[in-house]
Amino acid sequence: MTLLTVDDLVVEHRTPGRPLVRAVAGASLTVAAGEVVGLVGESGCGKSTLARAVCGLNPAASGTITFDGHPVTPLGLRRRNRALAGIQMVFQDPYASLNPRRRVGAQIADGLRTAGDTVTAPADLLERVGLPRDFAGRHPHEFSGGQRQRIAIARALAARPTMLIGDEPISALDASAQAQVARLMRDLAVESGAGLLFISHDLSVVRLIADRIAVMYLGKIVEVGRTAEVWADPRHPYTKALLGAIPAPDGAGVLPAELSGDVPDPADPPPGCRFHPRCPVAMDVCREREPAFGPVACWLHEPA
Amino acid sequence: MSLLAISDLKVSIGGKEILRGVDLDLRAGRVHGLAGESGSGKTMTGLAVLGLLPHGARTSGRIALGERDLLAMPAKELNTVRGGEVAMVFQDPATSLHPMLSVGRQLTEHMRHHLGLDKKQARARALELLGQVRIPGPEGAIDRYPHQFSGGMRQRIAIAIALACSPKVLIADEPTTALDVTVQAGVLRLLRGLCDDLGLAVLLVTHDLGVMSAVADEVSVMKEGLVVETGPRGQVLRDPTHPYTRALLESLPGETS
Amino acid sequence: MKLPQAWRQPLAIVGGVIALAWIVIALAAPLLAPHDPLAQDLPRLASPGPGHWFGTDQLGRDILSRVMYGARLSIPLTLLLVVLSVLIGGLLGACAGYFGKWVDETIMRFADLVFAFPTIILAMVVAAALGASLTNAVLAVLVVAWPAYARVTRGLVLGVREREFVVSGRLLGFSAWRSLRVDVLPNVTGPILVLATLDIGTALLLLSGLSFLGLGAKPPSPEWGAMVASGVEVFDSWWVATFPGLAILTVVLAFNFLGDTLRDALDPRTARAIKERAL
Amino acid sequence: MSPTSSSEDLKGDTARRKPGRSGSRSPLIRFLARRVLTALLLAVGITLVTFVLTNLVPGDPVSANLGQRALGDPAIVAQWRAEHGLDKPLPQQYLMHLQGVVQGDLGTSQQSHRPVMDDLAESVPATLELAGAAILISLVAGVAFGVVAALRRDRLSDHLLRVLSLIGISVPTFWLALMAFYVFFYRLQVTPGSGRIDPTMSPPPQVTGLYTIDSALAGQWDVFASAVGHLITPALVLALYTIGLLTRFTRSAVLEVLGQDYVRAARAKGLPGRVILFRYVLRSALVPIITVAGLAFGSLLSGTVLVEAIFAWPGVGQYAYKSATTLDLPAVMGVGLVVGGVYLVINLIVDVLYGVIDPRVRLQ
Repeated sequence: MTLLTVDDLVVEHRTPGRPLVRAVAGASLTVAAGEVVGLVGESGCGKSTLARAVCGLNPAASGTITFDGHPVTPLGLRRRNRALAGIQMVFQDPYASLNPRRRVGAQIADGLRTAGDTVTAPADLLERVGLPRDFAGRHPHEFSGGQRQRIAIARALAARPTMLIGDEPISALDASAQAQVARLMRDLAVESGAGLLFISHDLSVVRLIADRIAVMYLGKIVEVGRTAEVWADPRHPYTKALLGAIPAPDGAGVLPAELSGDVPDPADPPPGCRFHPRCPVAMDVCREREPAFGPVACWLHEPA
Repeated sequence: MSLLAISDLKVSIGGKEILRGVDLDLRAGRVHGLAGESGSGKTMTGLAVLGLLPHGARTSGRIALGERDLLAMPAKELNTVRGGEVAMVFQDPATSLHPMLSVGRQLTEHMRHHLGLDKKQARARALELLGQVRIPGPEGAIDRYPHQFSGGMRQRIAIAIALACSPKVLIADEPTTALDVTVQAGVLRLLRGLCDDLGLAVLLVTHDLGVMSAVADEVSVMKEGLVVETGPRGQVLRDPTHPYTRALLESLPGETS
Repeated sequence: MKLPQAWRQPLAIVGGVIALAWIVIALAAPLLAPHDPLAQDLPRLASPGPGHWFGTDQLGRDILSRVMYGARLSIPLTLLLVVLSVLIGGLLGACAGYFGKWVDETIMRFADLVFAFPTIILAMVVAAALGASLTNAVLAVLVVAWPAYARVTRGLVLGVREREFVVSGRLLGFSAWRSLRVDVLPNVTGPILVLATLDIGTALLLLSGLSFLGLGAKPPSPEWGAMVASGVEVFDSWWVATFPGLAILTVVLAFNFLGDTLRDALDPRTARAIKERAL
Repeated sequence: MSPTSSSEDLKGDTARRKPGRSGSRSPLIRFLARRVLTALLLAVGITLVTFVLTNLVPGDPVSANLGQRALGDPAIVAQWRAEHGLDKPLPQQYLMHLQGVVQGDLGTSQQSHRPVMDDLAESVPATLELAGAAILISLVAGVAFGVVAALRRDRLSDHLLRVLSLIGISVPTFWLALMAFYVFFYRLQVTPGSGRIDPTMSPPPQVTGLYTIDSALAGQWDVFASAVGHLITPALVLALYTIGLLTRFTRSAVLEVLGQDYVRAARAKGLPGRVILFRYVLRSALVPIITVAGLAFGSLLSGTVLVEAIFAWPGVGQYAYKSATTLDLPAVMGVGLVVGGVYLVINLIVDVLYGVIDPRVRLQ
């Protein structure tokens, strides 16, 4: 069952005195209940903006976001629409994700209150994320980055979300903690039957936990597919480049493939396919027309 | 031939032992990788070589550059080694270049100081260096400011600055951590190429074992201020002897998991 | 913030002791003062000596007693002034920062305008228009003092508002007020209290400055600024102006010692934000 | 909560700027144009505030200006009000005032019965000379002390400078002025008395209105010496607060820059300490220092009111004081406009200096 539908979403950033930036320039994506979707791409590609838009933190300039049959409306000053409380997010910076002045237990209890849960204790949730129960009485500064991120996950989970979003939740952690925390998020989400949209720039971790992968480049989703398929047979040239650039820790001494050029200015994207200036197989059509189709937005894979 | 030999290096800051006896040996034309998690002391090792440790750090041991011990060297002499014979590239090119000075200025001033070049010669050498690190259009780039370049280009500029006085040893502290993977690949290739072409001895500090595997010839793994394992890349990454190295490799989301 | 450690700094101790001493003097002035501060029964313009250690003024009043009684006026009024500025400025700044948009525009443009005038000139106009009295001087200083707090609070709130725990609270269904109360305000109070401590000195300088200009306390009240002003007329009797001035100096210094040490205990970025905006 | 871009996207916005495109169409001019426009808007706001302040607060200029007997006579009062335009509705009064301002007419002072413009033309240069000298002294001394304190962090000289600078910001200016006058003029007689020059001399031919500069231009060196002699004590008294302020601030700004990556990178290049300090550290620290110096100029202007009173310096401070205490509305509004204008000019200078120092501002 499709839980979250993002349809042709456009999100724009306005900064006075600067050109308008289309951070998300027409992206479509679905997440089903119990499904884990990995959204990958490099910095500045708009993946975080898309995640924030799904939570109502960035308004859509056009396009729609639907959650469980309800349109996602921007979160203003009013209390958040109850129907949207099923979407919860885990953020990137473990040092900013908890209120330094409140005890951990009280912060987890916020989530329980959202779910109307009067039975579960905050300590139960700490246990579920693999932390000792007595952490509930402590303040955030007593914990390491990995522990804080687990607590942040517990807080989000306490609200019984049906859609969990992780916005680069592991990128600030040590390598050894990254895979653990990512797996924990996946397990907890799937266990509770929720969907998980996991945003990361680290493909090797996403590969570990995602059922499907969406690859984003300069505001567009360029390829979507089953994780194993995308990994084994990437079809978009950008996906190929991205996968080829990951150095494997195999001790073989193979230098990763280089992708020429830089990501263009999102305020002034190139005409035609956004990837064509860096694409090793660009054709004439790529310079003129944007490939507005999926699951692989590339003229080489134009649907019949 | 060993260019830089670190032996029994100990560093403590405020009574806390950061390094507890580190031994490393850098050779010309080889990339020596230094791996470990945050807090293991790998960055401190790199900083210690150039005497850039934080205020109040106490050191003991020996860092031999040829016959000379960098730790025992008077400040003035050490200053001629810094940027001259031993150069450094830092983690984040967004913060390690001065935002208000032009690229040309940052490229030339230490050349003029160390090599005694005049303005014109230094500029010519700077243009050559920018070409060497493959900055497109060096003539235009030299008068621009760091914020006008992308992250990858900035790191290339930082590398050019490090190479300016033809150092023998290059210390690269997480040089690609702040970069995107597709950009990282280019910088790694550049580093490897420079090492081979110029016969540099490179100390590559990184937490990323993938990066390590791609460019390092030898690998040392650090844990809590000690080197726990050193060996050729293939051996350390494929057949580690120390349990900590094994644990590090196993925690990665690789084929085996 | 590591307050306990900050309090152990020598400067903080010196500042704390002086401030405490003045508070004791203010409270116990009737017991401590050797003379009635208003009584004109001593020789006029007597230089400091036994019986009148700080000398007497041109009306034959004991300056030591007047300086002591002056603490009863200046210190509570200054504290009240700072508390009011913190409340008014802090609340307006917090609203501007949290609610943004037109609320922010209105409040901050207004603050900008107040900032465009040198404080004492604006305070002078206000005090003159309201009529010279100590209460009106307090009101006048209040008019010029609140924008500093509004700016600092707004800046701090803006910084905290985007922090991830605040956003995640809102995603959990916190109302704007609950979010402001639970997540935002507790995380900005530390720096604001430090600013307030630093500002006690500035407020006292302004307040006594207005009295010095004749726009505050009326004679015969023993206000320090007014006492310095009366010393101008007889400035060869140096003691008339010197001692009340020293009183102002020591009180201001005490709170600046305290505030400066406390600020060092904050993280550098917050500390700078405070410093820049608190002028 | 208003929408904001995530840090990731902001980075993309600035970092991926295409080379070359930012150099087109002289950004500095556009930057200045924007600043001037904002300044003009603020200027209108300032006239409005002075006007509202002087009109809406209780306190009647009529009673402040007419004698007790005249007040009893309604005809005289009405005539006086009509004469000064006070019988018109407030918005109209404001528009009249604004129209006058644009034409350079600030009305007639009710005290001196001269055009406010003429009064100001005499007093403004005097204050600018005093405040300008003070800010120069403060900048030189404050920055130097601050740098020394930062470089000798936690050593004796640092602690000493800290205590001294805190004393500097704690001394009541009016009291210090009085003490300086008493000690140096009255007791020791090492400084000249009040005023801008010796009463026996006549002012130099007016060019800038600043006696020091005008006398130097005219080659009247005796007048120059007298002007400098008269200037030095009040300027130092006025500067003490700002010196303390700038010392504290420079110290923390320099310490912050010293911790930056690019300073460490500069040290790794083996540059001499002097080059690192002046080229790498001070350049960055200067940006916040200039901000504070600009703000400090405002507090200097406040201080002039008090210092001018003691040293009988015929400046705006004295004029403001006289007109405020007598509720001389046109004069008060004139003063408000002038100080507001000075504030705007200072802001503009600060902004331009940002652009000069920091290419990121210039090339934005």
